[in-house]
Amino acid sequence: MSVLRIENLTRRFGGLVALSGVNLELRENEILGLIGPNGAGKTTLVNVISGIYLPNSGRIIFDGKDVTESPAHIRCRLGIGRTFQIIQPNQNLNVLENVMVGSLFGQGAGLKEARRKAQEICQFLGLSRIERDITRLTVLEIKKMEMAHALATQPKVLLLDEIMTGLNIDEAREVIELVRKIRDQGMTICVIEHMMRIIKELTDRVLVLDRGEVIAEGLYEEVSNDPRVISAYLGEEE
Amino acid sequence: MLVVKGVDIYYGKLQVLWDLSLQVGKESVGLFGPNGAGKTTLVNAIVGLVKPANGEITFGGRSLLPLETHRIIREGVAVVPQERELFPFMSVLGNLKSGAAYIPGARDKIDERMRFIFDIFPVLKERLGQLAVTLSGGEQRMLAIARSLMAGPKLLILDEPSSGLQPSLVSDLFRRMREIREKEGVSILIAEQNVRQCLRAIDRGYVIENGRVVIEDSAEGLAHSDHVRRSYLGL
Amino acid sequence: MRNWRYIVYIVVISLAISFPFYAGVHPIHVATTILSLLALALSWDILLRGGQLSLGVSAFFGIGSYTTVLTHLNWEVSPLLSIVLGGLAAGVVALVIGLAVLRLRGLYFAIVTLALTFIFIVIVRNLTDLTGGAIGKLIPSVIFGGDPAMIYWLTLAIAVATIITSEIFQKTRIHFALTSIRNNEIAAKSSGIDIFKYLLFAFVVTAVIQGVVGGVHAQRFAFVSPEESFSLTFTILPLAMCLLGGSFSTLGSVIGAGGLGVLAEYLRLMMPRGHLAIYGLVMVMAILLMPKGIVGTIREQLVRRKTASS
Amino acid sequence: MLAKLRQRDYQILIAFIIVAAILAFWRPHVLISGLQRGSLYVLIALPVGIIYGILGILNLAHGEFMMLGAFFAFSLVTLTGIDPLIAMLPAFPAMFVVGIVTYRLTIKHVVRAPLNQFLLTFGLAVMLTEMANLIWTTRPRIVWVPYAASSATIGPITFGTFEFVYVAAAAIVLVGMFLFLTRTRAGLAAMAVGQNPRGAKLVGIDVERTYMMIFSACLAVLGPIGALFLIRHAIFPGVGGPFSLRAVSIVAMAGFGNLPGILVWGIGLGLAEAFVRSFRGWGGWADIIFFGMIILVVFYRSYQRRVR
Amino acid sequence: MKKGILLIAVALLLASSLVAVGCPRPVLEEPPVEPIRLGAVNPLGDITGRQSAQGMKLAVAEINAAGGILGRPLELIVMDDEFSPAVGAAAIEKLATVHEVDIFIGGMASGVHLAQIPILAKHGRVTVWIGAASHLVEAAIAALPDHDWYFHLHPWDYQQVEGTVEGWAAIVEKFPQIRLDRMFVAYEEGAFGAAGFAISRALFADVTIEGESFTSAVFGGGDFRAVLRHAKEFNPDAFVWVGFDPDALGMMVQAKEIGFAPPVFLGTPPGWPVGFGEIPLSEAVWLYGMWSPELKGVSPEAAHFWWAFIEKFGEEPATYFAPLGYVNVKFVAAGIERAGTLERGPLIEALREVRFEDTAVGWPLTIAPSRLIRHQGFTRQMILQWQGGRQEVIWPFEVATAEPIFPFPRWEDR
Repeated sequence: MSVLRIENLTRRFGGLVALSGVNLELRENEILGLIGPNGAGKTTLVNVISGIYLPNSGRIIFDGKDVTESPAHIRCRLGIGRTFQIIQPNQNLNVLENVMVGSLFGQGAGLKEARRKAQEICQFLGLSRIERDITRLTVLEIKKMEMAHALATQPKVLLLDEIMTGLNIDEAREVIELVRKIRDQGMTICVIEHMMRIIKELTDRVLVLDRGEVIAEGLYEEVSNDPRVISAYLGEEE
Repeated sequence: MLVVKGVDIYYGKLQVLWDLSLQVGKESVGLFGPNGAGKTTLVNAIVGLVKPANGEITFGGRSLLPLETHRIIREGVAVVPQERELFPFMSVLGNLKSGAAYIPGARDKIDERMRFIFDIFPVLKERLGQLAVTLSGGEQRMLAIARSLMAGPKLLILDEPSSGLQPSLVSDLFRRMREIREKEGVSILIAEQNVRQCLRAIDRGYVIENGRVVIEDSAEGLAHSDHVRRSYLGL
Repeated sequence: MRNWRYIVYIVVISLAISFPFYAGVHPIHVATTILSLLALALSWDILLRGGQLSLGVSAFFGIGSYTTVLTHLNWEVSPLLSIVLGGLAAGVVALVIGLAVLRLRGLYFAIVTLALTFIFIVIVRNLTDLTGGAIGKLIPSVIFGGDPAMIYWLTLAIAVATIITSEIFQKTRIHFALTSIRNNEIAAKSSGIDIFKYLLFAFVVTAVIQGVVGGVHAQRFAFVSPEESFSLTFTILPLAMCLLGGSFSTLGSVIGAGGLGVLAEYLRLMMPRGHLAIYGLVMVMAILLMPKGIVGTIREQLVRRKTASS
Repeated sequence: MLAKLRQRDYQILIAFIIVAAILAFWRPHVLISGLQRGSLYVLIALPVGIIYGILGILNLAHGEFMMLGAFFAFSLVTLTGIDPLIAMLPAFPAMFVVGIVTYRLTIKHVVRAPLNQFLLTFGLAVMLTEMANLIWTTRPRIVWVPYAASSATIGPITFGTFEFVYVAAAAIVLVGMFLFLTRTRAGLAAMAVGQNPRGAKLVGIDVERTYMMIFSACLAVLGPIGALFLIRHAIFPGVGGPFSLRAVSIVAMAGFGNLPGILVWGIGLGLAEAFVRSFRGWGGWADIIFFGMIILVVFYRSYQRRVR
Repeated sequence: MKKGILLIAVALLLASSLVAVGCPRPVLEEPPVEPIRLGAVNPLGDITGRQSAQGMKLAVAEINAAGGILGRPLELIVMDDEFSPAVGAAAIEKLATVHEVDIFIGGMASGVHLAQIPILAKHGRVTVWIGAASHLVEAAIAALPDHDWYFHLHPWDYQQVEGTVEGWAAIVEKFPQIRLDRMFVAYEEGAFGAAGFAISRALFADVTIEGESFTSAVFGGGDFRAVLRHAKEFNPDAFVWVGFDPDALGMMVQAKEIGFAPPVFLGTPPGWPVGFGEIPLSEAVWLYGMWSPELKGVSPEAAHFWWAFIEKFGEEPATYFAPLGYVNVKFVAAGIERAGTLERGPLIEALREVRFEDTAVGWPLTIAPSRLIRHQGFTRQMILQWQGGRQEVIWPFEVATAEPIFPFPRWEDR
């Protein structure tokens, strides 16, 4: 059963083809790893799925509905949640309020309800000191807050864009555990990473992008032995 | 050459470097540590973007603390920051020239330096007229290193040179650093998370954690250190 | 401790309401002007909270003024109703042009809203039959027969309504929407915020306020002319008041308007000629010494003290 | 980007030449006065564009500084009896000093703080105007030189020739700035600072000093421009205000940071205004052309950006 | 940062000392006994308002030196209106309630005055106004239930034009070579120009009038070439421009450029740039005015004012508002003297009867009804011509100081 299906998606920026004919299927309650070298189009794909960019051609079917032309905020409300690679938390709000924004607008909750939900989610992710000023957070806390914010929109599908970058091994482990925990709540997750190790540990299935095209798909073990992937990812053998 | 001695640095109330000391002679030195350990802060302190509360930083016997950043650079310290800090709408040539144009000793030797750089990074020669913003991530990193080499520095500091690069490029990059060290005789300080790859390029290294030096050892020693393995190599 | 706050509110409000009973007529006049500038400053700030810097306050002010005067003259609408109509007209115009200009950002938005002001001036000046052209139009009688206390209360009501609007904007979901938009639009979109809807809403609401203030101004002085009604003063003065007091807060504009208004009055008294130079100097100094405005600076100090003690 | 001609600019240039050719036959005086007036706009807008491109400051007091330059030239002319054209020479260093002082006291503290510079430069504008008012009063001042009203006749049309000085000056300033930015070390530094101040520090550029020099140089240019302005216009404290507004509008229209764009749109607006005015009875609508064009161009730009 | 603050502080000091030097002492003269208070509102940042206030000060000083009126000294309180209706209105309120002035005087811009009228009406104190010429102001005053307390000395805009119609008729009759059948009016696009054009068009009944607006140099305009070209094509007997002082130079220079020299070249700015008479292009340019410095040759009162003003302030009166301000106070003083009291009824009655054969502006002054209001002072303006750098009076012939130069000399002959 697929929650999100992408058919033949193409997106160009001027002359540059960032995505060309990408097909992708997210199955219910799985963790999909989306990997690829720098400039492969991973973040562009996330942006097209979440509606920041409209595709030049192709279709995006979410939950049985065609959302190809829907604006970003509508997709969020339908249930596509995401995090950002470069997190720019709202400096004028504290941690809890930042998370509240998600439930306020993602699910249209009232202020009180949003606050309660945000508290719940923060607790779920182990985010304490929620009245804190944003500027004094650690990297891990910021990452958690970003995830909490996305979760607060109550998504069916969660797109995590390089959520591990900048974390040390122990912290990354903690986040990996959290992602698993989130999945156990019944969510479908797509993890974008370029660190193979994390993908290996975390995901059920892997999709490899290179120069805007899907070059491999399958279990980590299969994909990681695919010669196309190896040469794309690790460079041509010298 | 570069001596950092007992440096404390605060961001507001928060202390990020604690009594930190290290030295770089005529050698390549690695500076390792997880994210948030204080590597970038130390680099910024050396080039004068952050001022320490206590301690001393000297270069060739001269204190760098009273100098502004551009003065420090003119003293012969070149830095390749993590964000590269290129001039996006300037051509590759313009970027390279800017590396030498404001350094008293280097501005007359632009052609000579340029030849040296094309030797190490031949790809830049092909891209000479292109705007920096149109280069790929790896090419931009090379340009940033090349630009700092244009100054003919005595000390080259690289901050996280591998970040954002695909693995195949990273090993290539460190190979070139070795080459630069040998050809130029320049001292190098590399702040890096990626210990394993970097060890090839350095003679000696420091590991810092939470703003303190915890290990100082040769490259060989670091490669076999259990502590390093445990916390960074993920083994 | 919470109640203590409400006591302050009540005292301030009752002092403001009873102002005409203990103050002379001149202070009432000055206060009326300050209050209307306060409403403009606050309305400007409300839009700024969504990251949009408008230089078109004068445009909506002028539209409000003209609508008020023209409906009052041509259809004999009662003065109060005509002021309401002025606000509505400004709102409608904001709705229409907002659909287009709110696609712009930053300085482009600022420049276009400023350019629109001038376009309105040219149109009003050239549609002589309707607007009286460059000479303008006159109303035969002033609202409330020119009773300064009544005009003061009317203006006070508008200012208080603006303050309440501003507080509503600060305390409800709109606050979260606008701050998020100001912070990062892409992230805001992905949180489910309909950026355009919220910006348009803020734009229209603030335009209505500006239109109403313009309407009262026209009724208070009983005439409109392109130079007076669309004067850039009504953009720049509120802007300065808001920034000096501290942007992104209700209190900031209130303090800024009060402070700058009283200062202007005081300077005028001290040196009949040349006080405007000092006025400019004060603006420059304030920006250099208190870049976050009075409220912002005080708040920063408080935070610093709090973190120092903890 | 900065001072770089792109293909689209060439297309605009060709369109321009075609329009000019049509005007030359149909309404030659529109071409002449539009060109002259447009060049004045370009002259005043160019430094605004440079300051914005490099310091990130939109100087709302620009016209007021030109007023100051013009009053300086005026004082020199009336005190010493020299020709205003000669007064251009000392006006340059004088305004340079004004630039340095202004930068050190004020601008330095608001570089790249968008909201505050708005208010700061506006406060400066008020201050300059009112101080000039205290010193010289609001009475307009004029100087008279016979060549200000010189004219030429070609075929059926007679036209003023002095304002071609504006055209020449605009060309000189533009070419000079272009050469400065691309050929000199200081110019390269300015470009570097404009694109990435932090990066500029890291290659050994004294960013503070570059900011100061660029700001002061842009004000210094206003000295001679003020002197040229003085020859044809009466000056008074409020004379600069409208030009601040126009300059900022033109810079916005050109796209922030695009110097050739300032040339194109400055002259384009001059021509458009002259064109509307050339129809008897429609002069009152000329301003709508100016501001209407600004709105259209800004919309076109933002539309383009979105498509890309 | 510390250093920056210090620098700023120094700048502040310098600036404030500059301001202190630049601004006159507060216009208050300490009285020994209960004085008669006159409250004036003027735009002090502008030369017109400033010199008008100086003219008033001069008159007050002279009257007080002669022992005051009814044994009481005059006290003059001047407030700035900054050309802003809100500020101007508040100033009236302040003069009425805080300073408790007995009589209001002064004035300048019509826009400001429109905002002041309701407040003046509310207080109903005697008001003698020397500015605000717009017929809108007259309509606003006439609409009041009672306006007996209001005296307007400045001619209304339509009266000014009526005066010129009358004057031109007289000039054409006396100098048959001068013709005035076709007139081109270039007017600035704001209220001042638009009203001037509309009224001219209505009142010059026998003249073919064409008009076109331009943007005044005050508002960043100053390019008159298109208007002048259209005027030249029209080939008028008289070219009239209705604009502001800074437009004067541009008009002349740009007309010369295209060789446009109509038989009558006339400008109607409120004042002229410093040194305008000295440029050769000014020769034989006609102008309208309430007053001319040359009147000191024909009017003893104007001569007295001229020299007293220079002696007191060290500068020449540059605008007719200087003598008008002087007349303003003199007129009020004469009224009070005549009434022997400050009571409203008798004072209004007395002011109505005041009669000056000669005033500082060179005209006789009597009060008579205008089209809409009961108490109007001056009703005419003079027709003048720049000759040899001086503003010579051509009409009315009784105070004429020179014969007209006609036709307008060719540009090349200057």
